[in-house]
This record gives sequence, structure tokens and C-alpha cells, in this order.
Amino acid sequence: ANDSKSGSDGATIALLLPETKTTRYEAHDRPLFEAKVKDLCSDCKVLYFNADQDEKKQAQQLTSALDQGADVVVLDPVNGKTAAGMVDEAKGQDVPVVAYDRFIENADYYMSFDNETVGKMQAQSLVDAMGDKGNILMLNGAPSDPNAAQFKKGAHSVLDGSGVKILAEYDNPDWSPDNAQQWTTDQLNKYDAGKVQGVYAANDGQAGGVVAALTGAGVAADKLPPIVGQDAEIAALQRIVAGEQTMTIYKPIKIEAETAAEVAVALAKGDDAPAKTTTGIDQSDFEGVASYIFTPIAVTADKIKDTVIADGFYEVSDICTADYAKACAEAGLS
Amino acid sequence: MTATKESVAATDAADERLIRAVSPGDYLRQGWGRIRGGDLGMLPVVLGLVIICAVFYAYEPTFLSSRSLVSMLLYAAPTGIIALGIVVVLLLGEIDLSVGSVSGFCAAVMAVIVVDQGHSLWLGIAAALGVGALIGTAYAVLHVRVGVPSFVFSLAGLLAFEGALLWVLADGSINIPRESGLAQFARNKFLTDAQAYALVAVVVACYLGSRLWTIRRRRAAGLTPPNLLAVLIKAALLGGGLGWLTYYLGIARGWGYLTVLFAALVVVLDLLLRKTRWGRHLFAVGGNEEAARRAGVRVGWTYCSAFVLCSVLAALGGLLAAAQLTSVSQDSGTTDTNLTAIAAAVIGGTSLFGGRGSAYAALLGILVLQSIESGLNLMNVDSDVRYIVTGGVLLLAVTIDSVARRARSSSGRG
Amino acid sequence: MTATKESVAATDAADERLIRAVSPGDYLRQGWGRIRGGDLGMLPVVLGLVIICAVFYAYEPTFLSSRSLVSMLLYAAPTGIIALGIVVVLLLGEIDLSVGSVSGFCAAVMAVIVVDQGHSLWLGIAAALGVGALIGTAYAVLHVRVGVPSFVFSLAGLLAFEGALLWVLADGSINIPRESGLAQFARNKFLTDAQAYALVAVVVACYLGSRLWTIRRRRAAGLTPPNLLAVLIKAALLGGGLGWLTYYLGIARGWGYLTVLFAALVVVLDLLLRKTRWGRHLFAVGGNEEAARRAGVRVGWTYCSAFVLCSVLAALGGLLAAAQLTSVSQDSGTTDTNLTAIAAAVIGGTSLFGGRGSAYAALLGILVLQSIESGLNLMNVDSDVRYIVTGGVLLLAVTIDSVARRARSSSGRG
Amino acid sequence: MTLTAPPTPASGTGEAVLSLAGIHKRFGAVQALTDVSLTVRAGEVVALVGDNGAGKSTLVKVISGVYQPDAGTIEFESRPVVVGGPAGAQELGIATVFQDLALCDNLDVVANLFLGKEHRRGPLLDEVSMEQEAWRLLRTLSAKIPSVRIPVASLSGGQRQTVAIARSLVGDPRVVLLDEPTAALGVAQTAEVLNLVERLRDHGLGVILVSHNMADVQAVADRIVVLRLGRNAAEFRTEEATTDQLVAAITGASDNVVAQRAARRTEERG
Amino acid sequence: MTLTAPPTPASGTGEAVLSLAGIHKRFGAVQALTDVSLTVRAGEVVALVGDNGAGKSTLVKVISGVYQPDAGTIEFESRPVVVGGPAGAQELGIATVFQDLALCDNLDVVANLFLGKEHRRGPLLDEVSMEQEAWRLLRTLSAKIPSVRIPVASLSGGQRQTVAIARSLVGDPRVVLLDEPTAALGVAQTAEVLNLVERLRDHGLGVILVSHNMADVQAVADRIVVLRLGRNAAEFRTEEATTDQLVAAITGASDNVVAQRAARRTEERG
Ligand SMILES: Nc1ncnc2c1ncn2[C@@H]1O[C@H](COP(=O)(O)OP(=O)(O)OP(=O)(O)O)[C@@H](O)[C@H]1O
Ligand SMILES: Nc1ncnc2c1ncn2[C@@H]1O[C@H](COP(=O)(O)OP(=O)(O)OP(=O)(O)O)[C@@H](O)[C@H]1O
Ligand SMILES: O[C@@H]1[C@@H](O)[C@H](O)OC[C@H]1O
Ligand SMILES: [Mg+2]
Ligand SMILES: [Mg+2]
Repeated sequence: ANDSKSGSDGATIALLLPETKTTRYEAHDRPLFEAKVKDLCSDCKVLYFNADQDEKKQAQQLTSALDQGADVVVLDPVNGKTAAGMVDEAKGQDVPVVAYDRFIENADYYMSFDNETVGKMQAQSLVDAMGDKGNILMLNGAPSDPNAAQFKKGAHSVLDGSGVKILAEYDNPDWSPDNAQQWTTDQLNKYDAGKVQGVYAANDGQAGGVVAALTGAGVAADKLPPIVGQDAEIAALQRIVAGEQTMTIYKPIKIEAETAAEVAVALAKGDDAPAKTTTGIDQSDFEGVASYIFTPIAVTADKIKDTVIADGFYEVSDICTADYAKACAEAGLS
Repeated sequence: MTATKESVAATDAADERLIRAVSPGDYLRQGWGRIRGGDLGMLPVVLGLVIICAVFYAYEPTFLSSRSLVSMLLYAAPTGIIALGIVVVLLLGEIDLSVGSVSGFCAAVMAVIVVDQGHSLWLGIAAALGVGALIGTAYAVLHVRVGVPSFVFSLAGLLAFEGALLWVLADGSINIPRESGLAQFARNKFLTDAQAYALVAVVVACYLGSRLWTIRRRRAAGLTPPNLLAVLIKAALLGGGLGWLTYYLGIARGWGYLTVLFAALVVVLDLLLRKTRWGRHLFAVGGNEEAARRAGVRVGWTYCSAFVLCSVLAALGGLLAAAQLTSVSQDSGTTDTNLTAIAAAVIGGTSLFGGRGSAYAALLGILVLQSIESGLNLMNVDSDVRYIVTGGVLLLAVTIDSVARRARSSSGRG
Repeated sequence: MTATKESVAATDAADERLIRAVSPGDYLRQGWGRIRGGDLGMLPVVLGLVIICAVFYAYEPTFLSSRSLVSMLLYAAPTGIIALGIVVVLLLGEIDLSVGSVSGFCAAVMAVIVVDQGHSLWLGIAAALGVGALIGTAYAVLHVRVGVPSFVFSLAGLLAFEGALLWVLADGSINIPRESGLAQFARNKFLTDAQAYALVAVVVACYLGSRLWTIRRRRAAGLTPPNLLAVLIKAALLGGGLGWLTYYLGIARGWGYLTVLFAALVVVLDLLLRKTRWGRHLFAVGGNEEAARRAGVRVGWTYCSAFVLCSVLAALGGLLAAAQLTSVSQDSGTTDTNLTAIAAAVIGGTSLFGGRGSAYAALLGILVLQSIESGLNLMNVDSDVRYIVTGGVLLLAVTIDSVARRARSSSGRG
Repeated sequence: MTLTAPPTPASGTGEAVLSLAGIHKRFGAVQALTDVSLTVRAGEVVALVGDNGAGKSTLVKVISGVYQPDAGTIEFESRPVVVGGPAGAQELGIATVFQDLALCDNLDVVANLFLGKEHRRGPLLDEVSMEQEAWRLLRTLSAKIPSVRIPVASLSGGQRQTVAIARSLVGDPRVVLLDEPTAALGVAQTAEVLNLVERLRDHGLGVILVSHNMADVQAVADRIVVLRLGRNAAEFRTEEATTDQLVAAITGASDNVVAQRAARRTEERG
Repeated sequence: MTLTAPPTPASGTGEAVLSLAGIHKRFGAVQALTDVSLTVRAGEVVALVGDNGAGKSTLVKVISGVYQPDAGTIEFESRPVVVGGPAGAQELGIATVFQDLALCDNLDVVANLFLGKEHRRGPLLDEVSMEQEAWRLLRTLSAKIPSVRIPVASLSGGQRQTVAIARSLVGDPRVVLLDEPTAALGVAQTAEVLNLVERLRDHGLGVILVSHNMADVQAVADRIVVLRLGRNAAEFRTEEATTDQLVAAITGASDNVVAQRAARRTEERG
């Protein structure tokens, strides 16, 4: 593993991503990262792994990467808190670890959108859209997903001090949209749709379930209360265009993936990580780890064009399918 | 000894060891004896369901509101339909672990064809069900020709079709327009009051008609006919129950088309299982495959039909779940759908070893699971408590059945 | 007709319909006949494993490097240990769906006691295993006294202990210090070369000794003894194989303590199953519970021992998995652990219907699953492809076995 | 089958309906059948006797398509046939009562009787006509079954056997194989089955009867074929064979335990 | 059990080892046993006969603890006992051969023979001594079993029955219940079992023998108890009863199919 540190030839970079249920990892992170690596170092090899949301599987994948001679590991841990053991294993073989997207305390480098910030931004959008009053339902992520706790914490830090009241709160196993729909429906049977003036959904999948529940309970599509999510899924952007969802959090993955590639290639070549990357991010310190922190972006209907479209994250045609053509035109997307 | 009897007994009631019921009092006494002996069919599970409902109701009265019942019945339907397929496969002593993935994959196929590629809804539905049928056929070939155990090939299917779902949905989730016929059917279509009461009347008439016809034929054949009074009482109870339910659901939105579809599938499958040669052969193969084969039953076809039916029902359930949610995502069908569908069948009293079960098992089982879920949703508890209580309530619901069965076996049956 | 025989045949070889093997040639011929007839025991699954390994090796030679084998064997162990428990329960025709949750919950109990509350490691381990034993006992009571089907109570357990895990870990995940004895055992302890070769020698000596002793006793009792030559050849193969493996693993880190523990548990469980009264009764109850009861077997205790053993092994597997990962989290044991453990047992040839299986089934099954997983990790493909290929390879590995079994049953056995 | 039409007596005069030659069957290390031959003519009752494990049931299963022979030929009505499976045997007109009965324990008596040959009205089962016919069949056999609507699992041994025998009468067979049909039957039911065998013969069917009861065999069989350790050991015309000869052929020794027992008892009583 | 010591002839002279009174047993809508009584003395063979479904096996299962009676008392060696289960019956010294044999199909012959009474050396099973003893037991019964190391599933009907009978001899019973033990046996094996029953009697055991074979019953029984439709119908001392009387008591009519058949045959033969 240590032999190729000196030269650029044949360096091996391992990329470990956590799951497949969210589109971003395989549709964006991986290809963007690989393309950038290829760009920077034509004979570098990228080993790719996806842990399917299973910590144990990820530990095996790390071992496997090391067995195959990885020179640097870019690790998006299933569980940032328990990933320290993995970092240790890599360090034991003198392989540096870049914590990608989720924080690991003993990693060499870290880069991410801060999860608590995401939660705060979601909650703030919701509070603003509701005029700081009214009742909301709150759907958090899976209780077995540590990131969910961070989103939840961030969101609560805003909501608890605001004028909105949480009617009911739910930790959704597996982030499942079906569960979100059923839970919301049950709440509507209890509280009456008119009493619900807003919904915090931790991600877009759940937001979709919430919309389905509300419209299913007879709320007209144009009378839906403010609903927030995250991930900037196409389905969510379509809802935003159609006025069914208020906002989503867009994490400009391109910048994240390319920064990671740049840092990884530098480390693989035995160089130090840059103080300022070519993507324009300064190295800073986050809880004692050299870090590159990106700003998540709240996307509302009017911002779609300048964000996801401008970044090339999606084409207008991806979002404005036949069913949404009219809404797109009204929102000025074409 | 040929004891002189007051009247000539029917052929099937001639044996003197038989404890016969003649007067209504006898029937009551016999019924009570059966209850004491534990021969209760689905009663204990129904009792479990009633207790669950009562507890949740005590805690939160909206649990049994018309609105809440209407939505519970709607949400129970898609997984209930999948559970129907599972019942068929379990009757053979086989299992299908892949129904969840298959349901998600088929729904995704439909969504891609209809939403992404803009083909007609019918083509999408046909394609999805067709894919389901193909999957079932492949399973049948693996089982019948190659002899792979169903646990293994359906586990392989579970993985493979989850992969296929990810592959089909490479661009992420797909929204199904709320105005599309399928979404309307699953979410917004309800029977009018007139339609609903008419349907109830038809159901009761069919029941009564078929029972009266049976009485006539059995009497003509010299066999004990069902007791007329009992038949009339049952018909009245059926009519009253359904009528009241229709009234109560009608306070809210009434019978959803989706609910009616599920109910109709349950009734049809029940008839198929109990009243047709196919159903008979299913039970026979599940009870003793070798005996069925020696009796000339085409065992291979029986397996084939079961696997195909199960996969097609899984596909249908998947379509309806997607329609209900108005979207398909990488998560569709994967989370717990398998376990929920299998659990529903088993909780309703279907044996994992084959040869025992019924279509109503799927109905009852899914109602138990759905009411636990909805009840806990209304209680707003932390997820740790939620898990523990779900486990506990589930156990409770089934324990009643087990205790009853125990009584039955200690009195020498089954 | 009392045909004159050249020599007096042993008691068990006297029947003239028996096709006897005397010369080495006869043995070979008999072996070949058996292969043709499909009576191959575990050979087909081994063959499946070899094919999987060959294919992955062709694609990526590091797959079979010493390093890679050492880590595969380490990672296979915890789930393999859980699968051993599953084998025991499946032998009775029962199932335990909750082993994953139980493993996670018990590991969390240990972590809380040791890490959060600072008690000694031994206390933590004892508590975790004790909790496992309690859970098993509760299951046994539900099954034996109340008569709840194991599918149902273990499903309830699956949910309840997942809740309990969340509850115990209220503050989120717990890291186990990497220097703690348990983590060291699971991650950093390896046999020295001398120890390893000595162990191999002991194993071979035990095998040979017991076979020679059997030959002696059977000869003395007038029964056909095992063929001496065959025994010697087998012992040589065993010694050679283990010796070579020790050498090959020794190029990297060698035999991990964890791997040796798993192997030892497999051997011990195999002996318990085949050579003790308890094992005999397990098979009897799994084959025909009523017959076993009538023969005076204490059926209740048999169930009880099996459920307790299964839960304790699940707890042990959970502890070791946590030690290997140096952490316990809300996710521990929940993802796929159940399915993997059950699948390992079934792939290795254990029947879901009871009465057929072996400890080696768990070993073989987990090796198949582990090598598929590790192999695909090396292939750098997207998850959709990975899922599909995993399903396909799994099917392939088992299909070989099924085809062989088919040959067996068409030649009239099983 | 309704055996009420006036019989056409035809004791063994017909041509061979079924004939087997050179049948071999091996199970693992046990050679169960070695070069076995057997012929049944229309209107003939052939008894197949032999010691336990002689291979009688294996031979019956070969004929009824449950096992495929390793070698040998089967001719049905002088045409060579391959009996691919039990369904194939039934299509040829071979009805079998298996020694292990082969009933579906979870189904009731009616369902078992008509399994694979259900009466239907349109797409639905005609339970009434099946139940009526079931009672008729069971009465022919003097069965003492309290109800035909209970699972066969809860029947007594003899009741189960009666059901299996009654089942072979559903449909319209050419050859009937009875593997120890009276083993569990009461005295009256045994007599009915022997009557039945005679009626079947009188209707021109070929019957193969496996039994350990020499008295029954001698009472109804036209020819007796003896298997020993999987081989043809002897064949007798019934009138020609004494019980002692039969027993000697079965056990392979004239000085056997049966003879000894008989001798001892005569001694004691005499 | 090794029945080689010189016997102490004691035909039925002992006191009652087992006696039942007022036994009732109901299954669902079927009253299987109504007020049944039965007594067996040490050194006595009591035959229990009756039509199919008369309740014989149910009575046997009540005695051996498989079923709990709805009413009635059981006395063992003059002490009232509650037979809680099969294990309890075995502890009392009641060994049973069930009509359905109750073997574990997946286990081999040796394992079935010694199930629940395995020989051990230390903690491990002593396979060699069990196998040796198995061959000895099977030889006593003239069994024709090629190998004791094959699963009983692959044995013939008679071989399976022999295994079940042999099993009842393992251990040291006081009373042996044999439910149609010779139904599937060959002539030689049947003779051996009858010999065995006599040896058991001569050693002072109580034996209850259920059988449909009147010749066998009359050959070995001291007393014959007849059940009909779940009730005590008659009881005879063997010497006092003719076959015709027995058959009449079993079928409940002196003009029965057995008598008719006998009459017809005598007529035909001349
Ligand atoms: N499926 C099988 N697998 C292995 N051996 C078998 C199988 N079936 C039969 N055998 C063996 O073949 C031999 C003949 O068995 P078969 O059942 O034909 O005997 P049978 O003549 O019917 O005896 P019985 O009078 O006891 O019914 C027996 O030794 C038996 O062990
Ligand atoms: N478990 C059971 N459930 C329901 N009915 C039963 C059960 N066991 C026996 N019976 C009924 O009880 C009656 C007596 O059965 P039993 O087995 O005792 O008869 P038997 O005298 O042994 O007959 P056979 O000579 O045919 O063996 C039968 O009518 C049978 O249908
Ligand atoms: O974006 C989030 C991701 O951070 C979380 O871990 O899983 C669910 C996704 O929606
Ligand atoms: Mg036979
Ligand atoms: Mg009986």
C-alpha cells in the first residue's frame, strides 16, 4: 500500500459511499468524483464501494479496499460516530482517510455540508413560510440513522424557539415514504387537515408521502400548507414548481465531489492537501480536523434556475416533463 | 343391533356415534362445545383484533372514527393484496421472500413506461403485471424443473429485483400524476351510498341464494341440509354487519374503490380455494405432495400457478401502493413489505408448512397489522416504545389464537 | 436357499441384496455410483463455492490472496456463529427471525455495562449472554406452554428487541475501546505459526484416533469396520489441507482467534448434534415430533434447549460483531443479519421443515455468502449490478446442489 | 365405477393386459428388484406374495409410475409403454391402492376420494354429488366412518385404508393394483374387499393383489407369484398350491418358523 | 429386554397389572369411547378386537398417555394413576407398539430403536453397542432388513412394523400394548411375533393385543374383549368362543358378510 506514495503512477483511491436509497450517491457523487480524479491523474485507479446502509458491510469494504492496496480512502460513513474504528484500521496501514459528507472524529480530512445547518435551514424556511405561527407535523429520519439525529437537532434548535407548535413528531424507520404517508394520514384523522399549517419532512421522499397524504385527505393541491424537505430530488423539484412543496435543500454535490477528488489525488501522490482548492474552498478547522465546509442551498421555486439548473445538476427537461410543463412555464422555467 | 330410530336419518347422519344437533338448542349447545373445545376457526384472531381496537380506542377515540377507518382500509389494501399471493404460496408449503422487491420493481416498470415514456396507462399496467407473471414463471421453472428450494430462489429474487429497481430508477423517484386514472382509482374513487348499499344487497343475496340452493340439493340427495334458521340468521348478520359498516364508513368518504377491489379479491380467492378443482389441488399438494402426485394431480402446474399468481398479485399490490403514494422510489416495496405480507398471512392462521390457510387469513392479518400501526401512529410515542409495543401487541393478538388452538389439540383434534 | 459364502460376513453385511464393497476398486466404484446417483452430501455446495471463488479469482486475483482470505474468514465468523444457532432451531422445523435484533441488543447491553458504566468486561459479556439465554427461555415458554408459532413470536421479538436496542442506546452509538480485550480478541489476535501447526496436528490426531478406536470396537462387535485405508487417506487429506491452509494464511496474519473460535464452535456443535443424546433428540423431534414424544423424548426441553442455544449464540455473535466493528449503534444487527444467518443455514443444506441439516451447513453457507460479498466488493460496480449479480450467484451456488439432489431423488432416495 | 351390471364371468381367460419383464430396481446399496417378470390377464386375479422387503411394493410402484425401473420392459395391452408417472399410469387405466395409502391428511374423506377426478358443475366443484357418491362407495365396502367431512388424519387405520380402496374404484380402471389392501381392515370389511376383488375379476379387470394372508390369497387369486429377496422365486396356480408350499416358497425353507409353530401347537393341543 | 431366562409359566394367574373403568373419550362430534372397561393381569394376553373405528386404538392411546380420557379411571398395579403423557406411561412400565408405528422417518433403524433409551459411553452415544443389540433384536423377529443404517423412511411396510415391535422390547416393560402388530408382517415374521407374545406372557408380563386376525387372536389370547362402536360389546375366554361367535359380536349381527361369504364359498366348492 505504501509503495506508490512517491509517484503518481498507479495510485489507488478508494471511495466508500453509504447507501443506495438516495439517488445522489450513485447518480452524482460517484461519477463526479471519478471524472475529476481521471482529470487530475489519468492513471489513478478508483475503487468504489457502497455499503447499502450497513455498518458492518462498510467495515468489510474498507478492509477489502486496503487489501487491494488503496493509497487513500475517501469515506462517507454509514455512521460517522462509529467509523473511528475504520479510520484507525486505515491509519494502521499508513493510509490517510478523508471523511466525506459525514463527520468522523479521527479522520485526516473532512468535507461536508453541515447536517445541523441543513436542519436549521429547513426549519427556518418553514417558519418563515408560515409567518412564525401555526401548527406543524414533524417527520424525522430513521432512528437508526445517526444523521437523522443531527437534522433533527438542527431543526429543533430553530423550531423550539419559534412561534410554531409541533402537533406530533415521528421518527420514520428507514425514511420510508409509505410510512410518512400513513403516519400523516393518521394525524389528519386525529387533528383535522385545517389544523395543520405546515409540515417539516426531513427529506424529499417523506415530503412526497406527506403531499400524497394531504391530497388524499381532500386538501386541494393549491391549498397545501408549507412543506419542506431536502436532497433536491427531481420529484421534489417538480412539486416545488407545481407549488406543492415549499423548499428543498440542495447540496451542490459537484463541488463536494470534486473537492474530494482533488484532496484525494493530492494525498495519493504523497502531497499535502491544498489550503485552498481549485474549486475555491478554504481549508478550515472543524472540531480539530482539517476541513472543507460547503454551504447547503435552500431551493424554492424561484431559485431552481440559478441553482440546480445553473450547476448542471439537472436539465430543465428532467424537471419539466409533460405533466409539469404548465407549472414550469408559470414558474419561468423552460 | 339396529336400533329403531324415530325418523330415517340422512345418509351422513346415520352413525350412532355422531352427536347430532336437531333443535336450535342443540345447535347452541354444539356451538358452545366447540368454543370450549377450541374449534373456533378465525374467531380468536378476530377477538385479538377487537381487543387491539378497543385498547387503542380507549386511548384515542379518533382511532375508530369513520375517517380513520376509511383510511385504514385504504392503506391496508395494497399489502393485503400481496399477502393474498403469499397465502397461496404458503398453502403449498413454499415461501416467496421477494414479493416486496417484485412489487417495487413492477411499479417502477409501470412508472417508467407511463410517466417517463408517455405510453398509455393500460400498457403500463399490462407490462407490470406481465413482468410479474414472467417472474412467477421463472420461479416455477426453478422450483419444478430444477428443484431449487423456494426460500433460496426467492431470496435471490429479493436481491436481484431490488437491483433491478435501482437500475430502472437510475434517475431517482418518479411522480405519478395525481390525475392519472390509477392514482384516482387508488385515492379518490369511492362508492356512492346507493352503489354501496346495492353492493351489500347483492352480496347478501348471493350468499343466501347459494345456501338455499345447497339446502335444496342436499335434501334431494338425502344428505343433511344446512339448518335453514342458521342460514337465515347468518344472512341477516352479514347484511346487518355490512349495512352498518357501509353506513358508518359513509359518514366519511365511504368504501374506496381500492378497498372494494381488495375485498373482492379476497372473496374471489376464497371461492377459488374452496370451491374449485385448482384450490382443492393446492391444498392437496400442500398437505401431501407425494399423495397428490399419486392421485394424478399435475403437481408441477399447481406450483406454477401458485408462483405466478403470487408474483402477479405482488405486482398488482406494488402498482396500487405506488398509485396510493403517487410516486415510485428506490425505496418502493423494499422496506418490510415482504415481512409484513408474510406476517399478515401467518397471523391470520396460515401455516408455514402448507395445507392450512385461507384467503381471509390475509385479510384478518393485514387488519391486525394495520390497526397496530395506525393506533401507534395516533399515540405519538418514541420509536423505541413503538417497536416494543408493536412486538408486544402482535404477540398478544396471536397468543389468543394459540391458546385456543391448544385447547383444541388437548381435546384431541388437529 | 442358504448360499455358501466364502467367508462369514459381518452381521451388518449379511443380507444378500446388499451391494458390498471389499477391494479398493469396489470403494471407488461405489463412490462413483454415489456421485452418479447424486448422493453427495455437501459436495455440490462445496463445488458451488469453488466455482464462485474461481470466477472472482479470474476477475481479480487479489480475491484469493492470503490477506484477503484472512479477512474474509474473520468477517464470516460473527454471522456464522449466529447461523449455527439458526441451524439448531431449523432442525426442529422452527425459525428465529429475531437473531439480528437479539445480537444487536445484547451487544448494546454489553457496551452500556462495560463502556458507559465502567464495569468489567467479563461482567458485560456474562450479562449479554445471560440476556440471550433469558430471551431464549421466554421464546421456549411461548412455544412449549402457550403454543405460539415460532415465526410469530420471533417476529414480535425482532420488533421488540429493535426497540430495546434503541432504548438502551438512547444516547446514540457507543464506541468500544480498541484496546479492550474483546476488540483485541476479535481484531488483533492471531495464532502463531507454531500454535497453528500444533493445533492442526491435534485435530488430525483426534480424528485418526477416534476412527481407529471405532474400527477396533466394531471389529470386536462383529460389525463391518470402516475401511482402514480410507480412514488413513482421509486423515492425510485432512492434515494436508489444514496444513496447507495454515501455511497460506500464515503468509498474511494467519488464523485469527475469532476464526478459530468459530471453527471450534462448528466442530463442537457437529459433535453435539451427531454424537450425543441431545442431538439425536433434536433430529427426532424435528423429524416427527409426535413419534419422539411417544418414544418418551422430553420434547419441551428439546425445544427449550434449542431456543436458548440459538439466542445465546446470537448474543455471542452480536458481541463479536460489535468487537470487530469496535462499536455498537442503532443499526447493530438490524440490517440483514437475520436473513443472512438464515440464508447461510439454508444454503448449506439445512431444511426449513426440520430434521435435516448440520453444523457444517452454517459454515459452508456463510462462506458462500461471504465470498459473494467480498468478491463483488472487488468488482467496483454500481449497486444495482451488485444486487443483481449477488442474487444470480447465490442462485447458481444452490442450483448445483438442487440438480444433484434431483438426480438423487430420481434414483429413488430422499 | 359402478359394479352393478350383470357380470360376464371371464376367469383369467382374457389376454395379457399388463406384462413386465426383466425389471431391475436399485436403491443406493440395496438391489430391491432383480430381473422380475409378471403378467396379468384380463379377468384374472394375480396374487403377489413374499416376505417383508421382498420387493412387492417396489414392483407395484414401478407399475404405477411412482418409480422408474433401472432396466426392464412394461407392456400394456401388448404395447410396450413407458409409465412416466402416476398420472400416466392412471391414463392407461391402472388404479392403485398403495401400502402407505398416500392420502392427504389435511383433506376430508370426500376430497381424498375424488382427488384428481373431482365432479364439477361448471367451474365449481359439485360437493353434493361427490358426497352422495362417497357414501355409496363406502357402503359397498361396509365402512364404519361416522362422517365424510372430517380430515382423514382423524380416521382410524382401517377407515383410512377403506378410503384408499374406495378411491381406486372412482373412474374406470383396466387393471387394479392392491398393495396389502386388507392389512388394517376388520373382518367384515376384509370380506367385502374380497367380494369386491371377485366382482372386479368378473367384470374382466386384471387385478394384482399383494397380501401376507395366505387364506385370503388362496380364496380369491387365480395365480400366485412369489418374490423372494427381489427375485421371482416361484409361481403357482392357486388350485395346485398348498399353504405349506406357499410358505416354503416365501421363506425359502420348508423348515420355517411357521411350520415349527404349527407343529408345536398341534402337539400342545393334540 | 432379553427373554432368554427360563420362563415361569403363569398364564393369567397373576393379579391385575392394569385396569381401566368407565373410560369416555370424545373427538369433536364423534363419541369414540363410551364407558369402556378393561383389565389385564400379569402373565395374561388380552386380545382387544372390534370393527374398524370401534375405538381400539383410541383406548390403546389412552392407556399409553397419548390421549387424556374425558372421564374414567386407570389403575396400575392396583394404584389409581394419571398417565400424564407417553413418558409417564413408559415410566410406569407400559410399552406400546402404535398402529401408525410412530417412527422418525429421518432417523435410521438404530436411532429409532433406541430413541429415548440410547446407550451411552460417557457423554457420547455408544453406536457400536446399539447397533449390535439392534441386530440381535431384529434377528429374534426374523426381520429381513438389509441395513440398520438407512433411514426408516426407505424401509418396506413390514420392515417398519418390525422396527416398531423391536422397539417395545428395549427397556423393561411390565405391560406391552400391541396395536395390530402383525398387520404388515410376512408369514414368518407373524409367527415370530406370536411366539414373542407367548414368551412375554410366560415371563409374567401383561399383554394387550389388538388384531383383526381371529386365528392369531385365538392362538395366543387368554381372554378376548370385543369393542363395538366405542362400547364394551362382549368378553370371552378364548377356549369358550368360536370364530363365528366372535365375528357376530364384532359386527353386531350373526348374519354378516363374513358368514355369507363363508357360506357362499362352501357352497361353490361343494
Ligand atoms: N425408497 C427406498 N430407498 C431405499 N430403499 C428402499 C426404498 N424403497 C424400498 N427400499 C428397499 O427395498 C426393499 C424392498 O422393499 P418393498 O417395500 O418393495 O418390500 P415389500 O415386499 O413391499 O415388503 P412388505 O411386505 O414389508 O411391504 C426393502 O429392503 C427396502 O428397504
Ligand atoms: N384424533 C381424532 N380426531 C377425531 N376423531 C378421531 C380421532 N381419533 C380417532 N377418531 C375417531 O374415533 C373413532 C375410533 O377410532 P380408533 O382409531 O380408535 O378405531 P380402531 O378401533 O383402532 O379402528 P381400526 O381397526 O380401523 O384401527 C373413529 O371413528 C375415528 O374417526
Ligand atoms: O440526504 C439524506 C442523507 O443525508 C441521510 O443520511 O439519508 C437520507 C437522505 O435523504
Ligand atoms: Mg410392501
Ligand atoms: Mg386402530
